Amino acid sequence: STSTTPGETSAAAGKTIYVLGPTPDHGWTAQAGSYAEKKVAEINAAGKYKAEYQASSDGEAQNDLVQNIIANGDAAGVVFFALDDSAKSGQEALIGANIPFISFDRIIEGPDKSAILNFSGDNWAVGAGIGYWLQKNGMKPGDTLVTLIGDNGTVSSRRQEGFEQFLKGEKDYSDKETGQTYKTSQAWTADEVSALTSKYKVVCDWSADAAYQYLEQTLPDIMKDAKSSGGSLYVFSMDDEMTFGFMNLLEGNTLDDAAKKDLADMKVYISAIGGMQELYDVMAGTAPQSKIADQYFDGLMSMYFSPKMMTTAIDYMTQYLDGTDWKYKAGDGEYEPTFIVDKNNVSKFQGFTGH
Amino acid sequence: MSILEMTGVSKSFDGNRVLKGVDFSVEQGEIHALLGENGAGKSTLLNILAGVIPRDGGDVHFDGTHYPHATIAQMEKAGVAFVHQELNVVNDLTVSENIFFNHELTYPLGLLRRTEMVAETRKLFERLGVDMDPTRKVGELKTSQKQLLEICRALHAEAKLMILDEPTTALGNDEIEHLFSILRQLKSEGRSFIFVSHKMPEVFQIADTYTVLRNGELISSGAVADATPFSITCDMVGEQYADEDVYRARELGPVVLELDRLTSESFRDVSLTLRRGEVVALTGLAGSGASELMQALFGAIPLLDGEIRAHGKPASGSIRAAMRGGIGMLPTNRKENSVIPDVSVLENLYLAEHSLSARRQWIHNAREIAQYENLRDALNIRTQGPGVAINSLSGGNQQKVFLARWLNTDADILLLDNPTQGVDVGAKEEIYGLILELATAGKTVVINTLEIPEIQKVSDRCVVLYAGDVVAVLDHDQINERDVMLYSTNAMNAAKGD
Amino acid sequence: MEAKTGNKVWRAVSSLWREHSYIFVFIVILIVYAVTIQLNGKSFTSGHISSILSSQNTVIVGTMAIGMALVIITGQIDLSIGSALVLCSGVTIVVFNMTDNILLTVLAALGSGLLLGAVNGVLAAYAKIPPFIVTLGTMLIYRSLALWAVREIPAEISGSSSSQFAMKSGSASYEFLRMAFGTGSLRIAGFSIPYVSILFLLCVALFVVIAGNTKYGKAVYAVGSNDRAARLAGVNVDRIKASVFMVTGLLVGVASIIQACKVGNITPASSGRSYEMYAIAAVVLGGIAMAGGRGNMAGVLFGALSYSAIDFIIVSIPALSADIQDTFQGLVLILVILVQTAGPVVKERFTSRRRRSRPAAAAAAGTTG
Amino acid sequence: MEAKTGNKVWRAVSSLWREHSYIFVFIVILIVYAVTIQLNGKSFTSGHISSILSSQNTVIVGTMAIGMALVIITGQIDLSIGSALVLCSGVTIVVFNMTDNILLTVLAALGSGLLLGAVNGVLAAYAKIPPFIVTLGTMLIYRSLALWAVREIPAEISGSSSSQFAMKSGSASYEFLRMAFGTGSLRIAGFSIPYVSILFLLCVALFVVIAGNTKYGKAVYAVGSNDRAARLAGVNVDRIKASVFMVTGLLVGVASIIQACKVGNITPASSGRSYEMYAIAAVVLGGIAMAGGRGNMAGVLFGALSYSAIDFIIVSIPALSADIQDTFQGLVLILVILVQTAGPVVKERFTSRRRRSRPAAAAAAGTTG
Ligand SMILES: Nc1ncnc2c1ncn2[C@@H]1O[C@H](COP(=O)(O)OP(=O)(O)OP(=O)(O)O)[C@@H](O)[C@H]1O
Ligand SMILES: Nc1ncnc2c1ncn2[C@@H]1O[C@H](COP(=O)(O)OP(=O)(O)OP(=O)(O)O)[C@@H](O)[C@H]1O
Ligand SMILES: [Mg+2]
Ligand SMILES: [Mg+2]
Repeated sequence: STSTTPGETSAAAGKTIYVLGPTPDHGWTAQAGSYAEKKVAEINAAGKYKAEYQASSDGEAQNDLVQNIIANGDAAGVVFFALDDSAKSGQEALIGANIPFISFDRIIEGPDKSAILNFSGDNWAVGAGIGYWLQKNGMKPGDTLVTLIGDNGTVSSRRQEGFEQFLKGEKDYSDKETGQTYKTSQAWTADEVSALTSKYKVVCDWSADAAYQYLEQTLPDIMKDAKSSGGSLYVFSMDDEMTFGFMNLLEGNTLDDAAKKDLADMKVYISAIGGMQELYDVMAGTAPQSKIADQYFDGLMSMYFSPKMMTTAIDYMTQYLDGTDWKYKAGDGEYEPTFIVDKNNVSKFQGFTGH
Repeated sequence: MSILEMTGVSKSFDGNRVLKGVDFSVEQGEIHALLGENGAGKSTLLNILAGVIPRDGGDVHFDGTHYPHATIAQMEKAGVAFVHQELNVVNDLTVSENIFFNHELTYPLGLLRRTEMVAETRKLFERLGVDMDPTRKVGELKTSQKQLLEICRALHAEAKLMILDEPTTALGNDEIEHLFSILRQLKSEGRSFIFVSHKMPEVFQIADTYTVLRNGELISSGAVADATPFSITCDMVGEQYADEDVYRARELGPVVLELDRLTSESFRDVSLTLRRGEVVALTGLAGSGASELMQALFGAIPLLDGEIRAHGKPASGSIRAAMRGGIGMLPTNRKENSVIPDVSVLENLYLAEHSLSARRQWIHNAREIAQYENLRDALNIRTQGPGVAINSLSGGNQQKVFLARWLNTDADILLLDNPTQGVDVGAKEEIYGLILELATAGKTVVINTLEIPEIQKVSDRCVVLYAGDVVAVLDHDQINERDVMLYSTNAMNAAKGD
Repeated sequence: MEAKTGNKVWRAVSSLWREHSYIFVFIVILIVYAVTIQLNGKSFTSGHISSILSSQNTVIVGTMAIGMALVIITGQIDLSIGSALVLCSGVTIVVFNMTDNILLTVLAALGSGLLLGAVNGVLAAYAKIPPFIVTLGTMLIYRSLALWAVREIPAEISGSSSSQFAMKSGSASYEFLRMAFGTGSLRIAGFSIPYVSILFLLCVALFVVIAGNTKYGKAVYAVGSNDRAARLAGVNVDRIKASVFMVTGLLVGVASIIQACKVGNITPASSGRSYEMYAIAAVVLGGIAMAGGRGNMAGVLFGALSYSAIDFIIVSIPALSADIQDTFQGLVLILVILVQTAGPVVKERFTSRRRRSRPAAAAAAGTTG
Repeated sequence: MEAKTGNKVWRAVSSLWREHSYIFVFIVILIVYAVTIQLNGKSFTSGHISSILSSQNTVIVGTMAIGMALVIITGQIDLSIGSALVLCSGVTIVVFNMTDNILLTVLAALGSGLLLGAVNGVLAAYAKIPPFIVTLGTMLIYRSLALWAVREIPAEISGSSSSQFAMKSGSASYEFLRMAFGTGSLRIAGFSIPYVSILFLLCVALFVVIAGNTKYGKAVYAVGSNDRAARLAGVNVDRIKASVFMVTGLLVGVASIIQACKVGNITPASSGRSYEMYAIAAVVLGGIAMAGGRGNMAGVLFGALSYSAIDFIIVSIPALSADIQDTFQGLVLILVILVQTAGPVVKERFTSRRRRSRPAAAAAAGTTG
């Protein structure tokens, strides 16, 4: 573990806080990167520390940046948003060089024991939250579910795992807003879960376009199935973007009037994950697309999973360097609270914007 | 009245003077033959006339206008059409699209008048007696049809002056006959022609006047009626070649190469036996099949029938089989077939040896340089070192490098296709000496060439091909310019027939 | 006599196969799609066909693939189209949001597309940088400019606060572009064709005409087939090489209009990724040779449809996990091209054997130059 | 006389520039990097150089770029290397986890790399499918197989439960591979060179020798320069064309070993993406011509180092927002190549019109046999 202890580092003043994060890639991580850049500018303006945001496109490249940071010899600390587990050897190198780091979002086993803090959102929890919400809205074995997958990476697979584990009763969902913990109301069998999730699924690369395309093509089939399986349609969308893809489709004339009427008559529940202000506006009824959502969706929710937590992570680092209020010891974890945002509580939250 | 007047035209390539103040004129309504050896400067002169390349000096007046800086487009507009020596068709377009290429008929919106063009092509072909489907892709045509197509394209332009640079190399006799009747008719309509050919009977059949170039200089000009094939040939060849005689009769060894009824698409039923130490010349005009025969011996093009035996063992099928049988070939068309433009002289030199000895992969640089120096001295190659780019060598020296490429493989049967291509007169003599030296040392050499003095100088026997048939096999003593020229243009047989 | 007729039929069939194999390919793929649907217990309807017709891969990628086809026919390549689409759609949407004027929006789309294409064309044709490198560079540049712009531009103008360009709704021109045109369909005899698909079809038709029926088209083929011959016939080869990039740029502009009208927004970080590969795949599936000089522009239509249909087949096989889908995509791509390249090779073998069996005739037929 | 000497010097300098411009390019880039570091108030140390030497772009992409260089020298292209790296590293790690045997692990890496390369080579050289299409297809296939495998294989064997392949720690061979070799450095005179960088340098040296001092190497250049002439000199052109893909596969195997030892794991979904583009960029920055036939293998070393350094420069300019970084990358790429291609073009212009018309003249003078 690191020998650096908080407060000891008045020597840290004037040194640099490095923030490692993604190049603009897809919605959520890109926003996290933007928040980091903004926060870095604030720290530089404040003047006590210097700060640099260093972007890369994968974990291997982050390893290289670590080498570079060590060579620079001026690191006070690193906020490490690992893009994949390949960044492990970079974190190991930081440990070797005695540079304190906060592991953000992706916690890598091994180095996590030496990180001054492991701070993340919980991808399994958001999956479980959606499982809970859909079940609450009547989803039962044999129903029709559409899964809009982000990509083939671990983020999506964890959300998928959390979703399935909740339904099977292997995992609970605890809502950080209400403080309540929920169990599945009926433990599904593995077969029931796979029958639910295997039929309509598509990898959208986190984009609205891909969800639009897929639904444009398959929605008639999906609706036919949904009609014959009880008249409800559930959509497990892993990101706000893809949920917008569905709304974009419904906004246009691609579906004929009969189909639109069928859909409006059907019970439709759709999820999202993220915290885009635009989606919150839709829920709040102030966006142009609110009309669409009201007309077709019986329920629309988004799991709060804001990229703003990046700002919080950097705040933790300055707190640590200042040596004030530091209550964690190396290897501790801290999870950003996860909860359901829908039209009932949306007024309490501020979403993120791309600026 | 002269439709074309070129005066004092000169041109150099890299300091090499190819045209030395040539005067050349063509009268309206005549067919003017432009004659000369390979490399005499005919194509260069015509390329200058048509604006393909700029000239260094001299004037061009066409149809009463002076063209100080002619471009292709300008000359085309002025009424010059050009059938280039090599094919320039677009294989992926159809026949009629090629005929009209860059001169398409269009409606106001720029749309093509497709059916009209096809119909006009059909009419053109009918008039010219050509049997070709205007809607076919040119890539599917035979070479002779492609050449006909090029001619038709030029004829269709209805130009005032048509340049035909060796237009008949791929054509059959009937086609040539037909072409001539068309030319005669167009001539009677007042059109003019420049006609380049190495086939003497054609010249006497069709041309009204002639001009002979040699080494970029005007040698003679006049009416065909006042000349004889022999006099023109003498003008073309000049005197200097007959002078030195490096040939010596030698004792020949056992048979090393047997060709048994070889047939391909370009030649048929060729049977020959070659002995150790023998030098045999193949000759024949382009299209005679001589070059293809050589390529077939080397396995570079497929045989349809027959068998090749080297040292008593079959050696046909592939280039590698031929090479393992001790055969090496210096191909014609150096630029396309021999030059590896991006690598050094040494690497160019060693390529064939490397592919033969690929079992031992390591290159011993010092050993190769020593061998390079041997060959350089033996062939008197002038370079600035083994590491320089091949393209920095003059053409003749490049040619010697490729000759060295094959000497370096220890091949004992050397096929030399046009070995003195681009080689200047002095260096030619050196190569002739070398060929005879090699033969004396026991190598068998087959050369394919159009240059008769070359044949006379080195060969023990001369095999003359015409249109794929062996028409004569002449012993050294029987080889003379006139006879070889007459056989290879089939004038001898024509004369016999008449 | 008989042999001659047989020959003719053989030639006609083999030429149809060679020249239009993409149609057969599409039909086979469509049949496979229909069978897949039926096997899943659904019925294959005209709706499935119209969803192929209107998919993103057809209308957006397909439109740009028309330009890619021209670029490939001249023996070049353009890797930047996906990024150009993003940047160009951004400009289009911003101009719309600022002016609310349809004509200006269309002009902005076409103008910015043309500009982006001209950059590629000038660098490749006149500065002689290999097209692969030029467009690899501009692929990075165009997308990154769009990313940068979307965060710099105020949300009222970009139309969204979340890193995307979005059309601002509410006005009559929005209603027209998005509702009437972008997502509307023409209904004929129970079959509905989206207007954007009609626009795509018109583009294909236009370029079938341009490629096949204008001087310019002939020059494009000639440059790719034999640029020396083209030069000797007086064609300005550099200009043609640059122009195909500019045409591609214009078509990227058209695709941007479609994107704006059909989807209403674009996300610089994710939209249009790998579209260059999809477009190349569509071009190659359309029977256009990577080596240049050959291919029918109508092939792009079938190539794009085939590519969309392959996509749909893959997602409609429930047994195929998402992970393995790309394997199928890759295999199908290689297989289809193998069939198309194998055709001529097999034919070559076949005819050379036939020729070999009649050497005398062949020899008599004469000689090569 | 004087003019002649001047000419000679001019020729020598211009030839050095033409043949080894990649060295100048690298030096300039390195200087820019040092200046950037200093301007940010840090000091440029040997650590910065060793971090360039050991970066992923240098050791992994660089190793594969050696193969890419051979492929490009023969006039082909390989888009599949990034995906092949992922699949091959997966195999390597799985074999390690199952056997805990270093020799078997190395053999598995090289063997699987060779196999993946052979697939590309056979399809491109013998089935005559354009290399662009073959490797576009295998790019999809190889990655997707890795994705599929990582989810199918039990976690004890893949070494991780989270969709990646990871070396299982604990054994002595793990300690050796990861700790001693993969992340260790050789320290000489205060300067430390990572062992993996030494492996990369050895590969470069090996291929400098192979390309320059073996008959195989000479044949590779000959095929790319004029394959017709190469064939007529007895070179088996198809075999050479296939072999460079196999060599690339072997080098992907070496890169997989480095990945396993240096990083310890690989994520099929994200690792190795765009590596084909980085490798092409390194090759081109190394002065190897996209058109084939020309270039020095040592250039790959400098090209890879230059590319890594450009990356580092870009992240070390704080004023450059992450969005706009790619713009700089693209611009630098185009500019560097422009400088390299512009040299000859300017010289061409400079030495008068006469030369420009030479290709046409040569064409017209060409033989018909
Ligand atoms: N592009 C060129 N570069 C250098 N030299 C050239 C070039 N073209 C022609 N030459 C030279 O010009 C001379 C004349 O060539 P030209 O093609 O005019 O001969 P020709 O009389 O047409 O011969 P042939 O009968 O073979 O067609 C040749 O000796 C050749 O060396
Ligand atoms: N790049 C070049 N440099 C120098 N000389 C050249 C070059 N290219 C061609 N030549 C020369 O141009 C002349 C004409 O070329 P060409 O290839 O037509 O000759 P050829 O093959 O002997 O003629 P033919 O086709 O009548 O047999 C030859 O003397 C040839 O050596
Ligand atoms: Mg000539
Ligand atoms: Mg000639």
